[in-house]
Amino acid sequence: MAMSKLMSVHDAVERFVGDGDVIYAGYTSVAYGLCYEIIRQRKRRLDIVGASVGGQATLFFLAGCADRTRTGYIGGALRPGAVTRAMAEGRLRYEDYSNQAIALMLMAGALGIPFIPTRSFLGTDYLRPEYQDHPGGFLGQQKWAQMDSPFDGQPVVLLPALRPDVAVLHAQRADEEGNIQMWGHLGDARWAFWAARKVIVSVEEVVPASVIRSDPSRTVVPGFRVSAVVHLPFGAHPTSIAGYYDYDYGFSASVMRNAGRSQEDYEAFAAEWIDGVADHAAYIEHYREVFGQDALDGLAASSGTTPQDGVRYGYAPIRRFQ
Amino acid sequence: MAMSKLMSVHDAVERFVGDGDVIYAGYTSVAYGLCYEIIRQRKRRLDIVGASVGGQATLFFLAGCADRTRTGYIGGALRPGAVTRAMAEGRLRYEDYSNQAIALMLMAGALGIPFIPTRSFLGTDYLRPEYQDHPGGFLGQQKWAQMDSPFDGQPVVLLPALRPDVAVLHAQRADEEGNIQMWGHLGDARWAFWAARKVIVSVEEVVPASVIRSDPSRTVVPGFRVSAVVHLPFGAHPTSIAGYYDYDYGFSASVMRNAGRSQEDYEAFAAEWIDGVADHAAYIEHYREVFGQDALDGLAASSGTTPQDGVRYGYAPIRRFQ
Amino acid sequence: MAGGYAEDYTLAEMMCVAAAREFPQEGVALVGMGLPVLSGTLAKLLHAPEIAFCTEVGAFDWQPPAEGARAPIGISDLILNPGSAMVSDMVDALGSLLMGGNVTFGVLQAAQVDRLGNLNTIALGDYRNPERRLGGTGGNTEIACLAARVLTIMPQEQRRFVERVDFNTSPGYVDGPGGRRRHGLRPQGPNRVVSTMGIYGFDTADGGESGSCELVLEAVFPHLSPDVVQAETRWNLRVADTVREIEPPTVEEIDLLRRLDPYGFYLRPGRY
Amino acid sequence: MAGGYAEDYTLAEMMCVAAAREFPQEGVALVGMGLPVLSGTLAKLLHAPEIAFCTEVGAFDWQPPAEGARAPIGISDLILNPGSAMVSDMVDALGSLLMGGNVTFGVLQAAQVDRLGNLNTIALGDYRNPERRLGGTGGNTEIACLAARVLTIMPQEQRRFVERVDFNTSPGYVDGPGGRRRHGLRPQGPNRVVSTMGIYGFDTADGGESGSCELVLEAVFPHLSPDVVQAETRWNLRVADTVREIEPPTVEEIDLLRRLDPYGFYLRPGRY
Repeated sequence: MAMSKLMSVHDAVERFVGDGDVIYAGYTSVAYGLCYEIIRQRKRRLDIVGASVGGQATLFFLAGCADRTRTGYIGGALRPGAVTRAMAEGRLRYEDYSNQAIALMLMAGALGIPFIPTRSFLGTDYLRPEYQDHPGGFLGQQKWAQMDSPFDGQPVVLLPALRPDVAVLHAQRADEEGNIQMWGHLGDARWAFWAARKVIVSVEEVVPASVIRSDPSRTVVPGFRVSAVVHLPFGAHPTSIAGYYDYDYGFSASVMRNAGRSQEDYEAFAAEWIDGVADHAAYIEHYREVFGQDALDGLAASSGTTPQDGVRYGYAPIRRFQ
Repeated sequence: MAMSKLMSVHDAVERFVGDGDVIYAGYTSVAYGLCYEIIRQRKRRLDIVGASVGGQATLFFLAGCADRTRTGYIGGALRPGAVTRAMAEGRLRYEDYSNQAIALMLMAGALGIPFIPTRSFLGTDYLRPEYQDHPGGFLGQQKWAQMDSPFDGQPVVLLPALRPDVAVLHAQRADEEGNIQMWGHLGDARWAFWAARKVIVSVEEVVPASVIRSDPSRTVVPGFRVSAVVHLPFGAHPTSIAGYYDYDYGFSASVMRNAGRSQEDYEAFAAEWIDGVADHAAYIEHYREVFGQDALDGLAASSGTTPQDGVRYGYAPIRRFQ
Repeated sequence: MAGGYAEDYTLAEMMCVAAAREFPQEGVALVGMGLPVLSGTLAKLLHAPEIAFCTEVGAFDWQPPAEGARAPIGISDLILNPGSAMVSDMVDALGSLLMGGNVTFGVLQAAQVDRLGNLNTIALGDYRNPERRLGGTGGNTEIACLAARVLTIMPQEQRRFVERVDFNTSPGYVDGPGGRRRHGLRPQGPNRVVSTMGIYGFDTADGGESGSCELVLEAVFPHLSPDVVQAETRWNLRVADTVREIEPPTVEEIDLLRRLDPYGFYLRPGRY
Repeated sequence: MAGGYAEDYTLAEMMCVAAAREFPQEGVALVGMGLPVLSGTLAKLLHAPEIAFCTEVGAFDWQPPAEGARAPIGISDLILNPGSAMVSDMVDALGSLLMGGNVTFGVLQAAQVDRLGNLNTIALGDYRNPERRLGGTGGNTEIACLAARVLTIMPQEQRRFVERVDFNTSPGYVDGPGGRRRHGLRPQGPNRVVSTMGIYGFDTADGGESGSCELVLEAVFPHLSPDVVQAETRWNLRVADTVREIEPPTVEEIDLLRRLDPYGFYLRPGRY
């Protein structure tokens, strides 16, 4: 049995996230618990990447933790006001890609290849030289390239590989060695696990290795690629995770949304929900105090189905044959 | 509910496999039942592709069904004698790639991109011009290309996308709509399902759609990409399939192996095990007659584990929030 | 038609109903977030039960639940898990599915559409110094580039229906006949646009090679005339020789549409 | 050492035992088919329990079963499923794992090895008109190109240990110092070769940039001398200043090795 990778949210972020890092911070089930901790620890000059970057990215920008982003979409739970002002004023540098482009760039990063072609973007204004060198950007000619395929002569766009320094993800479960199992929508997470140099995963449940190894086809990345596992129930709140809890539309609309309106609104939110609580357990406890246990219980993913599986593995015992 | 795609092995091969087709014919759990039927129907001029092509490819060559191949490995259960003679005599044209190369080429085919780069093959003799135009080949300059990455200037090999006309696969289970579920080693199958223009899948079990849709993360390809589903227990025999039966080393060594020694040996094998039986059910029945039910029972994948899963899906019911 | 026509409905609701009716009976739909998934859920339940409803993060062939159905909110709504034939990831969905050429019907919305069906999802004004910066294109660009057909859902407003998009994030017919081919894109169509006032086709019979490739107003919503539509359009609209009046929404359509949006995410009053 | 040394064993068995002892205590091994998986299973059970044992079709960090363990036969042996931390596919294994730079230790066998550690898995003689055509390279080429270190297992025979491989399918140090860099490959090493007679390192301290990059005989099996090894080698062997004699196989090693090959697939008499 390899060394346990279980640690606290504080230690995981302190040890594995550095100033100036390129951070993949999730898409479908966002590791908010880890993201809040990155803000608490005042990491600086981060570059936030992902197919789409949601509310967590806006929080990073407003907290002064991030000053760059490469993504297909900036948005999600928070109003865009403060972020778009930061972009206009040059405080937030950005390179616009698309969901597909970032997913492919993470795949190329995972595969260790320098680029991957796509036939998307052809015919768009993105490829115009005056926009590739736009004043808000930071990649210039490294953003992408164009060529004709040597096999059929057709034009393609070459997207550069993306290897984040750290991927910060939330998953259903892991064992202590860091073998991660997920199901439901994976978004761009499957390739981010392999593309990033360091991987920090918060999970709803830590299970024995025997559970993982009894169904190895559910594993999305082996433990040797994972730097830290953090046991963090409700670690994706206010986003959802299949089998555990649904998106918290109420919190999102009534509390989080306005945090993106202005710097002042952000400060008020952070004072209560990030810096005002010691860690994610305290955040959830504060949620209980404000909204009640019923509100938390109401998020349970209770409609729908349980697998009617009958899945088996196994092999034939050693036997004789002619 | 869409139209059922269930049909007999005869009809699936007759309707969806044509002379001259490029055929992906599996790697880990080989769809032998479908492959035998392709031989029974005397399909011609096939090009057999796959990361590795095993005994089924040798049978295709010896049966006169295939005259080309692109693969990383030709081998498996059968002795190589007859095949290497066919290669030397120009009756079998071949392009040598590698397991990784073919897997990536199928991925590129699935993704609809014209090529994918790799940093493998650099420093090998494969890339020497005199071998790219070798007399046994048939792709010439379309086999691959070299370039320097526009991002880092490093050399890469560009592998062309591979889109088989037909993929012939064996899986654990499907519903009538053709939604396919697999677990265990997938080899290069995951991408072949998407790369091929037509997909024929034989399965151990046909299950209700509700079983598939209760655990959609186990599905490897949606039904709308599948042309035919054939219910074919032991359809991968003599290879294995997780959860059902292990590799039949006895049959492989005592019966199949010698079929590759010479054309005469092949004919004897085919007369008994391919053309001598009406279909795969008859093949298994003949196996029972020759080796006994105990031999078949002995293949059962009975050692090992059943998932200790606890996997759940679901979502929150419609509720009120502020 | 059970229940008769609805009497009380908004133009935004009519737009969603009309869009739902545009879904074909077969094939594979890649349905974008926002009004597309709302219309798509309605279509799946009422008009196009056989179409495979797919999303860009990896739900394939989703069947909405028989009871308590609602439209997904956001790209990874858990309601998309049970009932899907397959749930996987974005490389499968935007890669193998879309890039691989399997999407027969893409459904989009955007901030602007122009005369040639190009869309803008990124910025109003000059991209380098925009009047208004938007969230970004998400999966819009690739669906516009790579789907065999595209349906765009877009409120009819002067600021949205513009002569030329401020920034072409999502190609329709690019710069006119042959534009897609010249830029390395495959032909596309028949494309459609459904607005809060009417339904458009395009003046091209071959996916953008010939014809003017411009939007053509083919049908208007009940009680509206092409003049009203023109007033909310920034260019001189092409209008079909005979402009159909669209069948009003039924009580069943409107009731279900409202049940599919229980939180008012999509159609709360004043949104469109 | 429980049980003492084995007295009755073949050189092929000694080769597998010696190879198993070469497995490092940590890191990620990508273990090729044939003698590599046999040696790797032995290593995993006896010498290197912490190493992550991975295969090219998609078993990650396989733990052989506590009872009834045997070496996998063929690339997708079902015994690789239960006990693995992850089982997926070849793009994950040869792509994300290997190309992504995660393999610290690759284990190979081949038909020929040459003075510079290059391997040949495809054909003897001229590739275009071979004396003997082999099955093909499988995953050998990419492991040789991309693993951080490589261990090659290869019976010591004149036809296998050749001055220059007939066809370089799997680069060691290619054409000498700097060869890997010149061809766009990363440095690699320390590499090892284990034969039926001895163990080799390479004359390079920096993964192929300096030194002669040739095989260097560092150790011989019990009762053998470097002269015997030279007699089964086609070039003038470099020999280390002091050549170690390898510790004989233990009873435990040989007993377990034989139990791991219950069908004699790997080491049936006369195979090597």
